[in-house]
Amino acid sequence: ASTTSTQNSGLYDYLLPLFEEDTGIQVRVVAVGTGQAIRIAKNGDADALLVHHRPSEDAFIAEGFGTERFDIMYNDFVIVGPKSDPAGVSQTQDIQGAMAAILNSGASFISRGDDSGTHKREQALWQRAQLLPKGVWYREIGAGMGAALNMAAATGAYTLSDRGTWLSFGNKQDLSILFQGQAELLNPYGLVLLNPKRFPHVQTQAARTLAAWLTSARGQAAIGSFRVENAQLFCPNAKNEQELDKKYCPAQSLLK
Amino acid sequence: MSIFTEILSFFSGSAPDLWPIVALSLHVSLSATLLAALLALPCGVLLAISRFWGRGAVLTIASAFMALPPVVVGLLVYLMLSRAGPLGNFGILFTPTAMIIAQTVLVFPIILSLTVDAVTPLHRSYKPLFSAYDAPKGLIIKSLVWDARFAITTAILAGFGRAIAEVGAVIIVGGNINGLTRVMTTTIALETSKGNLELALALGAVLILIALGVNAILHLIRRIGLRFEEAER
Amino acid sequence: MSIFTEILSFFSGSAPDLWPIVALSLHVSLSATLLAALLALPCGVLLAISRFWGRGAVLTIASAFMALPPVVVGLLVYLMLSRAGPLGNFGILFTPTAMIIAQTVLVFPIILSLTVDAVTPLHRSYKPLFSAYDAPKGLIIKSLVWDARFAITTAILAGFGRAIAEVGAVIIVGGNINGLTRVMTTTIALETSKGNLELALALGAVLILIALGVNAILHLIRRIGLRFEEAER
Amino acid sequence: MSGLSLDAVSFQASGKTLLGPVSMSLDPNASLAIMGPNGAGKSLLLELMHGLIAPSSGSLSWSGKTPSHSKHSRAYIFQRRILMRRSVRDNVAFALDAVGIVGTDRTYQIEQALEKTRLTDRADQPAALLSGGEAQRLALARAIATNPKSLLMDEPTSSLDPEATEDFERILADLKSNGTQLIWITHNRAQAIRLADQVAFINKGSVTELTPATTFFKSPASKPAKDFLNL
Amino acid sequence: MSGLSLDAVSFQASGKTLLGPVSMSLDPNASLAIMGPNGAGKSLLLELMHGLIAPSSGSLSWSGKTPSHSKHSRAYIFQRRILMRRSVRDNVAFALDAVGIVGTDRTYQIEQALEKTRLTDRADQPAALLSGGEAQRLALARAIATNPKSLLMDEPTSSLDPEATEDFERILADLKSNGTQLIWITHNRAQAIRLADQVAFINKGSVTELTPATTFFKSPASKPAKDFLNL
Ligand SMILES: Nc1ncnc2c1ncn2[C@@H]1O[C@H](COP(=O)(O)OP(=O)(O)OP(=O)(O)O)[C@@H](O)[C@H]1O
Ligand SMILES: Nc1ncnc2c1ncn2[C@@H]1O[C@H](COP(=O)(O)OP(=O)(O)OP(=O)(O)O)[C@@H](O)[C@H]1O
Ligand SMILES: [Mg+2]
Ligand SMILES: [Mg+2]
Repeated sequence: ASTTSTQNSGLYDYLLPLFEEDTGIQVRVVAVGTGQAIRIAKNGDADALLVHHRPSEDAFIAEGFGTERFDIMYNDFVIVGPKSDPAGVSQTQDIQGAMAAILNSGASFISRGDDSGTHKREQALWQRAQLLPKGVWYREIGAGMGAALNMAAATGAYTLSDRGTWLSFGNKQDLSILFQGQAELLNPYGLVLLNPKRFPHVQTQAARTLAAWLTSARGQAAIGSFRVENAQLFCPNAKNEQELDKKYCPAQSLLK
Repeated sequence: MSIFTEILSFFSGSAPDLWPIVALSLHVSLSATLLAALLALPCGVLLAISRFWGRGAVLTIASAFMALPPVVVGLLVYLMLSRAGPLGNFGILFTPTAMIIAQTVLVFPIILSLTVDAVTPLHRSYKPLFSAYDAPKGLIIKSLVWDARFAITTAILAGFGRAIAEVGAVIIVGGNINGLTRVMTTTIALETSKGNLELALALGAVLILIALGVNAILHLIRRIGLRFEEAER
Repeated sequence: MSIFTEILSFFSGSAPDLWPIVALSLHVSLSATLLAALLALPCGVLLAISRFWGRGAVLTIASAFMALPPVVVGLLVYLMLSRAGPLGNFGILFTPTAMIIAQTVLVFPIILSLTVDAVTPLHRSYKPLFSAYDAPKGLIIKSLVWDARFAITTAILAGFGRAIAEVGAVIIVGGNINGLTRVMTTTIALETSKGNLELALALGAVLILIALGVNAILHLIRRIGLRFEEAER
Repeated sequence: MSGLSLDAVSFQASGKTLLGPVSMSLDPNASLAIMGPNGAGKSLLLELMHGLIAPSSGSLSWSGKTPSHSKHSRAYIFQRRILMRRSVRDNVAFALDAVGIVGTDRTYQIEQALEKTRLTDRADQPAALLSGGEAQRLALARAIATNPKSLLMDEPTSSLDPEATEDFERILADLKSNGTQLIWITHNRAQAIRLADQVAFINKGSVTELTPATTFFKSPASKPAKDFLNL
Repeated sequence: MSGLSLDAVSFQASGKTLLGPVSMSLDPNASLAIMGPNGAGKSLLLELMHGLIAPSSGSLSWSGKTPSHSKHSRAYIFQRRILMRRSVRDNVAFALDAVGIVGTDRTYQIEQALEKTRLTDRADQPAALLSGGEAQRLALARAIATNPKSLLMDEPTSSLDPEATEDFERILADLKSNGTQLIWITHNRAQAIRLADQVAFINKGSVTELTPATTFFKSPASKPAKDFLNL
């Protein structure tokens, strides 16, 4: 089970054939909302879980559903909106300023409103800026990233998106990235293995092989070399992250 | 029992917005069904009583359009109503109106196809009479719709079932905006994606209860004049 | 024209997996429709020809269940087939089998309700004959299904339309796994969420064409013995 | 040209010529009994006359108008019982609605027709419950309710008991004396003698005879008619 | 107890007693003509006898069996035309399928019945296209095809021409002489005289008379019967 953002970006279509070639193991991805993914895993209907909300992942392990968590990669969130940028978000210096500019301008903002990793991050950003988003301009849509982007495109609204989904999104119309590149916007993905004691039917061995492959030099290199429209989408950050970061994910590519 | 707890908490404390959601669901789906029925009933009767070249093809196409996926209808309406689209100026995208339009499109072929079959056997027995008196089309439509109201009710309820149960079209053209375009099914989909499966199921149960209410009312209405319908020797 | 380019590129180069997806869609939805029809046709005929206390309630409930949202059915079947659920040991979650089960549940009440109305007028005219010869139930079912095959075909096609067009149930119990449980509608939903609206629409067009094919075949089949059906004076 | 006239009318179906060609004409006031064995084509001929089916060749007219353009001035009783799933009264009302008779005329004509056919006390009952003879009376009520100029009837007394048949004939005789034209099919010779001015005899799709009723029963010209009458 | 017997049978509907109470019994070989005016309750009585409707009170039996448990040994011709949307042959075949006659018997009995009713050359045509008289012949074909012990018929010759009626009576006379019991409704007195052993006369829901046919037509006991026969 996995979140949708990784699937929408096309990462799995690129990565998994390589994995299958190396190990002969076929991976079946069920891409759903973060909450649903965790729920599927808690029911024992998956062998491994890949999401991007650290607190939920830690709780999952603490409650005994999972055994280990592996850092795999990260990317970042960006604020997209209409090119004309009525709120002047692109002029702001930091993320707090950007959020305030949107709130003060009265321009529409589309919130995922679905308790997903992205939604939780967005809420955290408002909170850190000490703002309370409320009003007709703040649209809580309760849907996936793609739906949020489709709505933003149709109505000329702002929204927070992960870079992967944004880059591979096909209905950008008048939208573009208006704000990016701050540490608060980093978005780490982790792989959690399920507890075989609790779920005896789980294919632990295959899941371990996947974790090992993803964190191996070859797996990490593959993640780093995945590109959409010549842009790198994910930065590998498994244990030896210092080293890899330098090699595959120069800080400036994300944190301009 | 946990389901009931979930429902109750949804009804009351944690999420007090159930009633507007239910109301909007009913408003959108009943409006769409009504609109589709107003168009499809006369068309269906005319299709049932006419013979023309290409009639078989029309019937086949109509029944094939029962397979129109809600997402596709949603997309089409989205593209029409999007600011970049031909009807973008009306600004009705992401409003209940847009949702009604999309569901009407979805429901029309269902009521149409089923109406044709609902009135065909009755028309077979009434036809000599209509023909002998050269009855006006309006009277024919009225007579067939009324006297076949049992099967026609089911046709309309099949359309209503499709409308109230679908999520693909309303989420695209409505956007599932909290307090504005959120309906039962989009809420169910949302809670599902949050992993709140029990809550989602509980909402599903509420939806079925509501559907049951609508069905019961229509089933009662169609019993008007039942003794003429059921009189048999 | 860009739609055709999109389709073509989807068919050929960039994504060569269209045919398996189409095949799986047809496999799942036709199987579910067939299964549901095998159950619903006899039940529907029996419901149409029997009179018992509570019959009206059964009919109302059956037609209300036409409003069963796919997502809810998906969830129910998911919870049954989940490892944590009662049937978890079969390990059929996220397989085509699970999808067929979910769609069968979805389609059954539709075919059931429509079959009742499809055979009711015919039964009204055949009933004295059945009664005079105390005809066995099997013969009655056979006779009514065959002689009402026009309306019954539409009932089955309405069920098929629901199955092939729905995404909520199959995505939950199938998981939209590439190469294993990905069908037309889940692909359309995925492409929509990727913002590839034209491609999604193009796939919708392909789906409708396929539905048209299925409808055309059934419409041709039901014409067998048409001269007896249409013979009228 | 006034009255009904048929010009080389024929009817084909299923690759066979079932009727005709028939040429004949009839005065607007002459009543016509159509007789002949089962399957001869009597019902087809009557349906053609009213424009219920279209001739395969030839043409018909009622005082110059096509049958389909003059339906409201006629009424038709079918051989089969054709009733709507409604009350007895509403079955009669349908005919008036179809012809466009509204207001107090509508009510009056409905009640008159029900009374003449002795159905007033059954008026609110579902028509489907009527007995065979009662249903045939309802068909007559519906037919006379619109005050048609011509009354076309396909074996209208086949299910009536002897007394009801007499009543029926009395009503027809009244209508006839008030200028209504009767054109009807019957197997009842005595009835034809009592009510018909002319008799058309059909055998195997051919009208072999169209003669005044008195002549027909005494000395039919054609061999089939002679056989039919056992003469 | 052999033969048909009715014990205080009555039938109510719509809050009215439409028939009975009727008590009578009939020898297994005696043929019975049921006569009476329209709406008297003839069809209801015949339907009760065959178990098509259930009595509101009282009970019936055929040699001790309830009507519903002995249907396969009888056949029934309805007053209305009730045909399946199939070929003429398949309409006859249905009766044999319902009764459970299979194999060569099935084919033989179908073809025999079609031949006796002169429908062989129409066998493959849709039954819906038949004329009124032809449809009535088909009803007879379907009824005799299962070789019933008793034949219940509701005005089976109402649409037949005089010659076809004779044919029909000839078939019935044959069946009767071979031991088939005939119970039928007719408005045709001559027919009743020719074929009936007993006559039951119904008036306004009461069986006022059940007498040997010869007695009935000469000197009916009841006043209504006298009126009906114009005596
Ligand atoms: N559409 C048709 N196709 C084939 N045969 C037909 C069609 N319509 C009528 N017939 C046949 O044509 C013949 C004449 O039919 P019609 O109903 O006119 O007979 P009729 O003289 O009214 O007989 P009856 O006294 O039995 O009512 C019948 O043999 C009938 O089966
Ligand atoms: N279910 C019912 N409810 C009310 N009235 C009924 C019902 N069934 C029959 N009747 C009435 O009962 C009376 C007897 O009906 P039945 O059909 O037995 O008459 P019949 O003697 O066969 O007359 P006919 O010669 O006209 O066929 C009729 O007046 C009919 O309208
Ligand atoms: Mg005829
Ligand atoms: Mg009767």
